[in-house]
Amino acid sequence: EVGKEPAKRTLRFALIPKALDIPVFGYANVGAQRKARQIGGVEVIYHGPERADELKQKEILESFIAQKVDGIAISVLNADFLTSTIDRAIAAGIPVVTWDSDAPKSKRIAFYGVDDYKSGQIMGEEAARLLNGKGTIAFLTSAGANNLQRRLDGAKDALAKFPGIKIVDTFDIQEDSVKCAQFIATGTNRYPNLGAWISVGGWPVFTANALTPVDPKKTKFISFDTNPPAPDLLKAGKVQVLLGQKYFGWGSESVRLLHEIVNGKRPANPIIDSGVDVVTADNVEAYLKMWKTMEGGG
Amino acid sequence: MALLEFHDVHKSFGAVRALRGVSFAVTAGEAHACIGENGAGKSTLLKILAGIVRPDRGEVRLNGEPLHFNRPREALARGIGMVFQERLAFPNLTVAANIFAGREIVGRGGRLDEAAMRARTRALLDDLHLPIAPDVRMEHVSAAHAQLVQVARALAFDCRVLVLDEPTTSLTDGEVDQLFRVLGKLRAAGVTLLFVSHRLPEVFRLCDQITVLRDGACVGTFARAGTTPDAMVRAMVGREPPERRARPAAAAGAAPALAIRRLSRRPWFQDVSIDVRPGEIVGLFGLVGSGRTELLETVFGLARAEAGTLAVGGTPASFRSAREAARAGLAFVPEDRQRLGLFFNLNLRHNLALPRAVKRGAIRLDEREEAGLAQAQIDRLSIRATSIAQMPDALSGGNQQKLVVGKWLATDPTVLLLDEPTKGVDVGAKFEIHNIIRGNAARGMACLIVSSDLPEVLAIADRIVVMREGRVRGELPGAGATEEAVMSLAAHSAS
Amino acid sequence: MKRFWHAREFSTVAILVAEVLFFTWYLWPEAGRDHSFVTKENFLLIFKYSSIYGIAAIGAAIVIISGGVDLSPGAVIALTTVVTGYCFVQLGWPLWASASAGIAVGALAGLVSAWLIVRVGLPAFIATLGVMGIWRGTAFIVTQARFFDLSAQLPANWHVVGVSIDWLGPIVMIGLAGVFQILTTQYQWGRGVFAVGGNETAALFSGIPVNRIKTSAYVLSGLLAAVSGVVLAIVQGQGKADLATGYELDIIASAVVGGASLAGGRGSVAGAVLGALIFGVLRNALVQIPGATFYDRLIVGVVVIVIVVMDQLLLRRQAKL
Amino acid sequence: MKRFWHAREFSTVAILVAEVLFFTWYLWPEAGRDHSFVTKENFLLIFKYSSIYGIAAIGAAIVIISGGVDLSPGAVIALTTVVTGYCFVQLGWPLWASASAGIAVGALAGLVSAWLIVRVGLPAFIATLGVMGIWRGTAFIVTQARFFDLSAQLPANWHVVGVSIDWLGPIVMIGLAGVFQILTTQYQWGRGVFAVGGNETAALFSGIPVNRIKTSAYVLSGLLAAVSGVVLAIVQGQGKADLATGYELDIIASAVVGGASLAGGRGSVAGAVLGALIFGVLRNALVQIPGATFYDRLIVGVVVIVIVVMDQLLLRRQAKL
Ligand SMILES: Nc1ncnc2c1ncn2[C@@H]1O[C@H](COP(=O)(O)OP(=O)(O)OP(=O)(O)O)[C@@H](O)[C@H]1O
Ligand SMILES: Nc1ncnc2c1ncn2[C@@H]1O[C@H](COP(=O)(O)OP(=O)(O)OP(=O)(O)O)[C@@H](O)[C@H]1O
Ligand SMILES: [Mg+2]
Ligand SMILES: [Mg+2]
Repeated sequence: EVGKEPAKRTLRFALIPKALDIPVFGYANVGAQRKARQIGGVEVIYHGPERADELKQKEILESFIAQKVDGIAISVLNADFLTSTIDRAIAAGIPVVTWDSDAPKSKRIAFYGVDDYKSGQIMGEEAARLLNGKGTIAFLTSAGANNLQRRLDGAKDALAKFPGIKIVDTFDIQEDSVKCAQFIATGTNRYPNLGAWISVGGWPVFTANALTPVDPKKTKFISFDTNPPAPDLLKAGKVQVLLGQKYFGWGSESVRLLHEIVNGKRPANPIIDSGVDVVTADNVEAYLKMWKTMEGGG
Repeated sequence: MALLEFHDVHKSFGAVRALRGVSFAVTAGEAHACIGENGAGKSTLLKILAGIVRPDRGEVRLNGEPLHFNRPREALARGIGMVFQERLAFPNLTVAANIFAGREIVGRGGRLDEAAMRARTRALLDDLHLPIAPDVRMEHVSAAHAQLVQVARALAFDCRVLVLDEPTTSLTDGEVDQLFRVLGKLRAAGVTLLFVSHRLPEVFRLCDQITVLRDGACVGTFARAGTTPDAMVRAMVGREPPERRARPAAAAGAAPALAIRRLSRRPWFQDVSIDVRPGEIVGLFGLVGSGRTELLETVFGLARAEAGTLAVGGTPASFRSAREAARAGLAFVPEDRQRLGLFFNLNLRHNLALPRAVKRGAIRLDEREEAGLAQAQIDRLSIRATSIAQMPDALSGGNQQKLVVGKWLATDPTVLLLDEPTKGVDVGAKFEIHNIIRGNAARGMACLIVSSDLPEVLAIADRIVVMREGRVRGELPGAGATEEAVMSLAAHSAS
Repeated sequence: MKRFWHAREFSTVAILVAEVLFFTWYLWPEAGRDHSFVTKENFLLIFKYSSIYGIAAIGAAIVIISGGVDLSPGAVIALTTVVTGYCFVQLGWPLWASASAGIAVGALAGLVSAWLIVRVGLPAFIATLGVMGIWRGTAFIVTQARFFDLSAQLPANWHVVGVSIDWLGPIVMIGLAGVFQILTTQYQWGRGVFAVGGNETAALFSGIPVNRIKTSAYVLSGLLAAVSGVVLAIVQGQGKADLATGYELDIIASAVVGGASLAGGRGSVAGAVLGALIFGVLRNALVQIPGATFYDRLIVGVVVIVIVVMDQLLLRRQAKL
Repeated sequence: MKRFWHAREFSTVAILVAEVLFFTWYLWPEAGRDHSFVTKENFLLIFKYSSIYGIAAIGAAIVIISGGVDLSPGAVIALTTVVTGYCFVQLGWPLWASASAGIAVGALAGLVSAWLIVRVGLPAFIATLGVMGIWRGTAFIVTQARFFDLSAQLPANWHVVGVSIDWLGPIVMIGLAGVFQILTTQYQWGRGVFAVGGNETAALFSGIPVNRIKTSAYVLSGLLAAVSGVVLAIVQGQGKADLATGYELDIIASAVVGGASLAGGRGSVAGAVLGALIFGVLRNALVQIPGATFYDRLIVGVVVIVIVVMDQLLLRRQAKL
């Protein structure tokens, strides 16, 4: 029954990020609004919790269900937490797609993005490659956020295959990018010969200052997220590998999918793998060019 | 036989030895007074009886059996009712709730029986002739009325021993009469009274036995019949009371230092005109609720007048704050030392130095100068304190009062406004304060003194202005004025 | 009737009603859509989420009236969901047993605060601030930054005697509010709480068991936070250490908006629950306003201030009546 | 000397020293490695990050002594980083101008709190809670949840007159602490702050300009929070709306650990800074203990309580001396 009636009046789609204070989600909104304008007759309501608070995210999701929007695109903070609610939305005839972070057990119609666990694995493998399979590694994460936990699991499982690699510590920055910078500085004092840092979130690469204490000759740095100023840090040699996702695509693809679904066209395969951008010194220039067009609205 | 026995009671607060072996007995059914200088240890003794302070040594016996209270509850349970010297009200609760706090009347299933409590409160208030409703919140009850509510608290429960620590400090004879009438009824009912006051006339009027404390030790117990007020004063002070300082009468013709003209602030006072000439001491008398406090507060810039004018030293003035008033040479010793007078987080030195710094508009503070000033006031008023670094809450009630007087005298004001300045101050100290006021007056200070203690007013004032229901009802020369004459102007029945 | 107009809660009710009417008007749907704000479903939603704050706010109000403050409810809520989840999922206890365990832990948490404040004599603010860290930290250690998923073992869309489990929170909140409103206003214990908050020395001298009353206040605060934690764990189906982060301030704000004064001696349990609803309505309505998301914090901040100001004006009004 | 032993700050100093000694011992390196805790770099690091809390804690202490409380510093810090970032990055102003703009906004924020509390007569807790939402919200609106990257335009490892910019925070903190320690203890203004906090009515009756003093306290609190915001913007190289979230509690805790009493009338500016350092040392040391950051919340919670208890014991000691 989903999406039977043809859309006459403007369609109201809800775009729910994990949190507002995570910069990358802003680009999803940009992409979504742009796509909405292209399609026409679509209004995108971007609303999320201020911080990664799954209870507030659920309240927002339920509220959108209660107001019977025409479609919901959500980046799920905590899959098990939202599964039943997503199913309620579907039952209520509201199409739901997930982006960036999926709720695989739910009845959501489609997912656009990459699995956090998988991208975590890639980080681990890249680290191992940079260290030639032996050395010490320290992780930066923020305890409580499930997507980060799954990236962490992925990376650690990947590294488990390399007996030469030892994980010295996993730091919980408690959603505080200042603490993150402090941990990097203090950690560098504590572990002068550290092989590599792996940050499963973008906190350290959103400012040049956080990485000042790290000596690239001694210690490699791998981080999630590729939005400015991260690529500049990579060019400056402070960072060796950045993992990027399709930030704009999160929004534009979600809107496209919802619009098609409302008009009765379900995607052939519910899992639409956006792929990750593994940005290194080799491809950073190309990536920046692509970014410009994306942000500029090509 | 002795109903109540204090036996070799000792108590020290750090260095201060408040009580050093007090022993005396109170026989059943009698009214027993306990008097002594400020800091003699009276309140401490009573607090021990009430189970609030633990004695270091010695014991209190009720019907011969020793009491080992460690909770006020137990004292109450044993039928010992207490009116404390400190104001202990719950500003957020109604008068009725205040009176029954801790011992509420409960009905079925432990629910509060508000109706019963309200009715009982009504009765008590009527009995004390208190014109306040049981349902008004305590924060809206005036200072003096609040004190009588404290008494009502103690009366609300039929106790065998009723202890009153300076219950009359802000009451006028009118209220005192009502209070004593009620106490008389209690005695008739066989209740034993233990009464602390610095007003010897009241003591002699109420009590048959008088125990005198000095420096935390018991001087002796005297039968009223066999003694005189002067003898009691000597016993308390341990020396002859200081001489009443003589001084020249104020220059008759001089321009008023303070001229109040048709000042009004409803509902508290209307159309009040008073002149105080340099060197003159004007007593402002009236029953509680006559609006004297409000008048002084308004003069001192703490409240706006609706109408009327002020002139200080001939120049018109209207103060928008106490600061401006102080700078113009005024000083105001408020009625309620705990709430309006003292900073319990600042030591004696800082308390005493503050108003003068304000008056002088000081920027940087000179510790040494402050210390000198503080010590001077402490000596001048013979405040009983271990050092100028002591905190006010370590002082006895009367000494706290002296502190408030001292901090304002330190500003050498040209106009001194006093609201119940000797409230809770012992006879000797009262004398000293009077002498200081006279001394400053002799040097040209004008003084307007509100007191509910009529003998005091008669003793110190050159001129007595009487207020009733917010209006000036008359004026009498200090010399030759009689209590009857003043009361007839102040009392509601008159005119 | 007259009593209602004079009740302390009146102004809070008035504000809540005004708020609902405003959004009913503001969110009036364009032609062809039905109203998305005034629907039974949406009001249930508001109650469901407000109850998480509201139940804890009852305890907060009691503590504040007694002259204290409790910063730990957020952490206690999280710890309770974790304990309940641990017992239910890990140990396989029946739900009632797991819930009881959670509530017991909450009461214990309250007892610890009470002990630090009453016996050790720490200031309430700092004691409960420390305790807040301790419980939140414990929750993280128990979960190892993961979570317990109760929902898997709980019936899908669960109805108890024909009522959806979503009603659990609202029902518990209203029930407890009623009970404690009566206890605080019509029983000696409640009078004692007000007395202690109004003037502790006087209370002591009056023979009121000050320590016992203060202890009861903090234990209740922990207990009620735990209840809201259990409701959260059951209705939302998870035990997780970072739940309710920072809610302590929202909970205190609810109590204050409901008339509680942090100076002590003033406040109302019913008011606190109404305060929680005022914020609940606001959160719910803001989601329905496109582009409001970045303005959330700003608006909530403004509303807190406006409400308290209005409240004061209304009170002056009343005083005049 | 004697004065030092009797100084209110003595016990706080003692605790800080004890803490440093403990971690020096606990983190003693195994043979062959040199010490990672007692090194110049590490102490600089501790000071650098403590200063963000410490500078704001000076203002918090002043407000608390005056009998109030300010929950907005965290938000003001964030707003200041955003404003500074906006002027510096977006408008291309010189750094000094951008910083001044940030500080001006902070002072303005303080003025708003002061107005609400002094003129409108709101309770400090609720007024600053609302204001906190307003400034955090404003920061979000300005950034649209993005951030300004100052670091790109700032010199890489920046030295001013030969001193690394890392010293900025510590120097500012110590300088301001000195100034305000003197102002609060040796000047009439400071005496007024204590008097107002101790007994507001008595202060009024003593001719102290109560309103002016309270206003000055909140303005200073906003101003000092803004200063630490500017420091943060430079240290972190970001203007971001979610920076310093929840710091208000850490900042107040620093002041309280440093001897301030939320009942008002008691406290010390120097103590507040020492309190911030006590927490700074702790955070730094925990990073050096593998796995400890997960126990961070728990440990900090315990430490807060332990310190305040120790502090009280030491004070009793002193009293006896
Ligand atoms: N809490 C306390 N700490 C330290 N010293 C105290 C304390 N309470 C009383 N004192 C001291 O004990 C002595 C007796 O005090 P107390 O209040 O019993 O005197 P008092 O006879 O009631 O005087 P007054 O007539 O002024 O009320 C005084 O020197 C006072 O300074
Ligand atoms: N805070 C208050 N709120 C309402 N009414 C008050 C307040 N304070 C005093 N009043 C009333 O104002 C009148 C004057 O009060 P007050 O008792 O101060 O007069 P007074 O002449 O100074 O008497 P005294 O100084 O002996 O107490 C009284 O009717 C009193 O009930
Ligand atoms: Mg006494
Ligand atoms: Mg008076």
